[in-house]
Amino acid sequence: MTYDFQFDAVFASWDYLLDGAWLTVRLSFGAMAIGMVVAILCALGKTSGPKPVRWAINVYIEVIRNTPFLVQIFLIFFGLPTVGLRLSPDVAAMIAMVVNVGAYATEIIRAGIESIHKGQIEAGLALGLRPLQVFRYIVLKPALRTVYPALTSQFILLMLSSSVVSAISADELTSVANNIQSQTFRSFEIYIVVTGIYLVLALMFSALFAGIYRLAFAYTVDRR
Amino acid sequence: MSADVVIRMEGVQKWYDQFQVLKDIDLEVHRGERIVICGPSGSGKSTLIRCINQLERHQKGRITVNGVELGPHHRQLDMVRREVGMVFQSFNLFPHLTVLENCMLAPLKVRGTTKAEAKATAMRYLERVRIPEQADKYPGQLSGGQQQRVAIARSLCMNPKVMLFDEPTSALDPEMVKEVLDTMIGLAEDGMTMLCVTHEMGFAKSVAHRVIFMDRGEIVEQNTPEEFFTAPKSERTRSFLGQILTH
Amino acid sequence: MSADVVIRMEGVQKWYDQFQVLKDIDLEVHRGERIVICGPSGSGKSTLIRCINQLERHQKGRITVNGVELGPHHRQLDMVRREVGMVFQSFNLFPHLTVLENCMLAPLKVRGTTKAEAKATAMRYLERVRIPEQADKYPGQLSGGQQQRVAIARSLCMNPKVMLFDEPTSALDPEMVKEVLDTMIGLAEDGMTMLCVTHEMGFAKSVAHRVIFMDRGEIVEQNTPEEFFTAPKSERTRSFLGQILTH
Amino acid sequence: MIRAFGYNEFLFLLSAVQWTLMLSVIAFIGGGLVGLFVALGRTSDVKPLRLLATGYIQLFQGTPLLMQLFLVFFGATVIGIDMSPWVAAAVGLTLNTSAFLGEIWRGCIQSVPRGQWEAASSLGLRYPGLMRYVILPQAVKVAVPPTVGYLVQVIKGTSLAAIIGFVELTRAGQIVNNATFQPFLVFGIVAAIYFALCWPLSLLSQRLEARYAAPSR
Amino acid sequence: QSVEDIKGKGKLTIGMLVDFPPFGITSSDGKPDGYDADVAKLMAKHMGVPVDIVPVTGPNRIPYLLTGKVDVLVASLGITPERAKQVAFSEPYAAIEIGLLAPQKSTVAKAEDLSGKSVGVARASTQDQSLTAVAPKDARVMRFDDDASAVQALLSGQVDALGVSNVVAQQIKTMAPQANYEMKFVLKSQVQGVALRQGQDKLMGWVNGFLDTVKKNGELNAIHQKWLGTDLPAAVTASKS
Ligand SMILES: Nc1ncnc2c1ncn2[C@@H]1O[C@H](COP(=O)(O)OP(=O)(O)OP(=O)(O)O)[C@@H](O)[C@H]1O
Ligand SMILES: Nc1ncnc2c1ncn2[C@@H]1O[C@H](COP(=O)(O)OP(=O)(O)OP(=O)(O)O)[C@@H](O)[C@H]1O
Ligand SMILES: [Mg+2]
Ligand SMILES: [Mg+2]
Repeated sequence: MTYDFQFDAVFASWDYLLDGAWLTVRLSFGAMAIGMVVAILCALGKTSGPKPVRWAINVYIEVIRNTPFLVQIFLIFFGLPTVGLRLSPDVAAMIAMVVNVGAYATEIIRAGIESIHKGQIEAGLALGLRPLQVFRYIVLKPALRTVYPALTSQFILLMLSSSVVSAISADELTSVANNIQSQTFRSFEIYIVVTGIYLVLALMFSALFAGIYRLAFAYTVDRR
Repeated sequence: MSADVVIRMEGVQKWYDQFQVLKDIDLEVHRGERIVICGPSGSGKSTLIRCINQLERHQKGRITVNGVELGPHHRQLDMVRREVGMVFQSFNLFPHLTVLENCMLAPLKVRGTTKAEAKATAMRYLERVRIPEQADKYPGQLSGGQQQRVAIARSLCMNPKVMLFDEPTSALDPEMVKEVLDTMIGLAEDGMTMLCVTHEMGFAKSVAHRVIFMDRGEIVEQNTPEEFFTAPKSERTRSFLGQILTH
Repeated sequence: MSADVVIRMEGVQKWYDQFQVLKDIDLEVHRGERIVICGPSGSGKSTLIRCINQLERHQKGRITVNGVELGPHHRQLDMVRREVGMVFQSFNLFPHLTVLENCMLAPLKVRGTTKAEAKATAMRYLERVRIPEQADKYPGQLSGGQQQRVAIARSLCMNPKVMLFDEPTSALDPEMVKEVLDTMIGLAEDGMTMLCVTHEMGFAKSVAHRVIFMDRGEIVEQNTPEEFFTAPKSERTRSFLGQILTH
Repeated sequence: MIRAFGYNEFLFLLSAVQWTLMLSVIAFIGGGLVGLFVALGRTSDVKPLRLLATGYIQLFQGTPLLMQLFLVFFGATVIGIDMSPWVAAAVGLTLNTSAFLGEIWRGCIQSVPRGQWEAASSLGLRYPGLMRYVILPQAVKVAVPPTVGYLVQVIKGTSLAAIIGFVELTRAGQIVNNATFQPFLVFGIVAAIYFALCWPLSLLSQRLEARYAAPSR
Repeated sequence: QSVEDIKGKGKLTIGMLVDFPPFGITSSDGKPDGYDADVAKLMAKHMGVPVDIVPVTGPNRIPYLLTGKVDVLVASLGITPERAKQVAFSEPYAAIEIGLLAPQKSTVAKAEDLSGKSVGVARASTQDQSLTAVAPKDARVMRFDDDASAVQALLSGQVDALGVSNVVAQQIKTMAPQANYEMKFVLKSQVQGVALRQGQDKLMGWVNGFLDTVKKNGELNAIHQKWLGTDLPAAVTASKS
């Protein structure tokens, strides 16, 4: 063994790491919340909007899903200033994450909407509800319920992918880890600790989502 | 048009692409009348009643409901749907809402009634279908028969002038058929105008004023239940009744 | 144990968690015997017959099939499943295989017969259920009644000693019920040992040696069909028959 | 010292695509093989297997691929195993991809109706035959669209292999950018190349999904 | 590890940056190139073994060395006391001057003036460390993954100033002449050394001997002329111990 572990350097920067983790959490939650709104609107547009809207949403989804997140972030952070919009790294990171997760979540929610039995919509219409009311009161919640697991993993992926925003100097967990290792050079130890923190965050997210599910979606669907 | 005609269909035709599902349908339903529609699978029964509240659009002919004509371009759709209740084979209760919420949704959002009023109405109809005690359960926790009764109550909460039923008992276990039919008989006794697609011939015999037999998109025969079962006019009716009643 | 007892259940009990589905079931089925099981939904009919080929494990009591005991720890499961055919309410044909392949799969992979032999057997039974001409179609291309007949043929290809049926006609459109029942009657006439959960009382009357009525996990009544329908012994049977037969 | 972005730079980016593709193929083959077992474990009746598979998925889906690659590559050396970047990439990408594919395929296996398992076992088929002849053929049909869709993620994910020294497309973009200082041009081209690689797969996946969703009649 | 070990192994494995022009770049045909590459090749030639150049990045170069994936780093690694705790440095083989680059109209003249301003640097670089050491608390040091990103941040106005080497600063001036960037002050004159794992005194002895030779016989100066257009700076030639 040519390597000797020294974790004290890592733990000396513990506060700094926690700051980074906290920014990761804030970015993830913010992007998730706003991304959900974007995704629901886009999914609605994609399933029942007029043709130009559907077309525009498709372009958005395809471009985002088929290019790397890193490039998207670069374009937002370095590109927007050329049109006069100067954003702080945190805000730019948040926007990039919203744009990114919005595209993925749109497709997920669309699948949920399409999984809703036609009879549900017909029953709503037959009761006299307008199409938007049918969507809002009848389709949306069961649709989210069916795709809840997919949404959950998408959000955890979002949290993990937030590490890429270190490229524009937003000081989230990975960025902090890299900063610390550039000062202490104990990169191996730091990566172990940071991996552990990510795992803990992911587990906490899972638990949180499970809790939300139990509160909001745990109605019985099947008697068995 | 006599005052008490609730539904009038004149020369109604409908296609799916090349395939004609309804061929020149003429039908009048009077206030308080109870009509049973039967016929082989694919004959257009569902399509017929779904045209009445325009879940399906027809391409030719006129449909008038409660004096409002459903033309190919219409704004009156909303008006008509409020007045026409529909009960589906597969219940179609909203799984994420409790029984009570299922019943309150449309009065609240469509009629704009107050919450208290909507709740009172809902409870009244849930009592009517004899499951007020299930009000706070979710549909998934009920048996099929109970679900279908909730579906009937939910429609009644909108206080409709006509009720459409599309094979309301055919997705039910045999023991539950009766409880739903009993509810429907109760409705009939109160004078509700009803159009009912069903193969429950006992029900047809006991409550229908008229039985309509459809085949390949046409109304082949219309008759009183007595005549229909004992002396069917057409050959097609006879052979259909033969299949249904033997086993 | 007399030589011709094919299935013997003694004191069989089964729980789902806290809920007891089968309470102390005793039952003997003799070679060539045809038994119909009926009873309200949730009474444990499916569970009972699914215990026989151990799609469900029982927790207490003994089940012996064809002389092989199915204890809580058993290796004889395979032996038993080869000898017991099962037909489900929802057909459960394998959608990715043609009708012929559906019928050949088990003989090839379980019995290890040759391809030619498996094919010959399959065609023989497909003729028996009167759809040899559909052999190369996929299940999705058949009507419900045809699918269920294929399912019966598929079971027969394993040459079972007993056939179990779990509501084989209740997912079918009314016009198709007859063709499946006819197939089953044919089987009965050939002397197949059969256990059949069904509410087709006409079928029970004409082919069953014995009718068993279950309620809440118990066998409430066993009787010949004549006695069962005309003079049911228990109150519960009477009220059940009342529900089923009136409408 | 700054070079203009020229034909050679473009060629350099293009030739980096081969590493991206090679890494993707490795990830996909390794992840597919292991992922199948993860999926089978996850759907197994045997509780310890199920727990093991669940833990595996949790671990590798819950931590960033970047960290996994780093720890595999440098970690092996630390414990005295000499690890070439190729082996490290293969191991790291396999671990990560198999966790995701395992989870995707679990859903596909479970989407095969219960009745199919029951019908097959009442015909006497045992687990291997039942899986091989009845369940998997049906699950595969459901699995193809999301699997092809996930391939897009794999291709983009290989960019993280830069941390253990691979000059694949993204890293090549960074290198060229450092020599030319033309980020919009360079990353625009990088994005376009990724798009050209990924979009056909996305389309294929949607096409397959649509075909699968269509009634089988 | 000794020179004999490396000879026995058959090749000298050297880590270098490929995204740090002009020290480490990638040539048009995709090979590692630049000042460091030439030094590395020269070193292997003197040792008499083939060279195996491994491209590393700023953040991962030290892990590469410490875990034994490379024998030595010729990776523009500035000699700093912090780093000297982790790795062993040879005599310097190159030097750069790190300074603060900002638009001409900016009033920043010393470190304290950075108060409330944002400064971009390449993460884990010498400028990162020296700037972090002197910047006031309320200055925002923004760390990017490489010089190109940091430079882009300056060009797009996302940072007010840039901590950067004189070499890169020169390039920025030629690239964006209209923006009128100028070096406001020098943060540090930084000499760069070949880095080894600690405790390899024999190998270190050989490396230092090699550097001494090539400094004296002009080979190193030729390389410096080729890539930087000037003679070796005094900081490199002078620090003969
Ligand atoms: N959306 C559709 N597109 C194309 N054809 C359709 C569609 N819906 C129904 N059809 C066809 O229209 C015909 C009539 O259908 P309809 O559902 O009205 O029959 P039905 O009498 O209600 O039959 P069932 O007893 O099976 O419910 C059938 O042949 C059916 O295949
Ligand atoms: N997997 C399960 N977990 C828990 N309870 C179950 C499960 N399967 C069945 N049950 C319960 O066991 C009881 C008996 O079920 P079973 O399916 O045997 O009834 P059945 O008589 O066949 O009814 P049906 O006529 O509806 O098919 C029911 O109350 C049912 O809710
Ligand atoms: Mg119908
Ligand atoms: Mg059952």
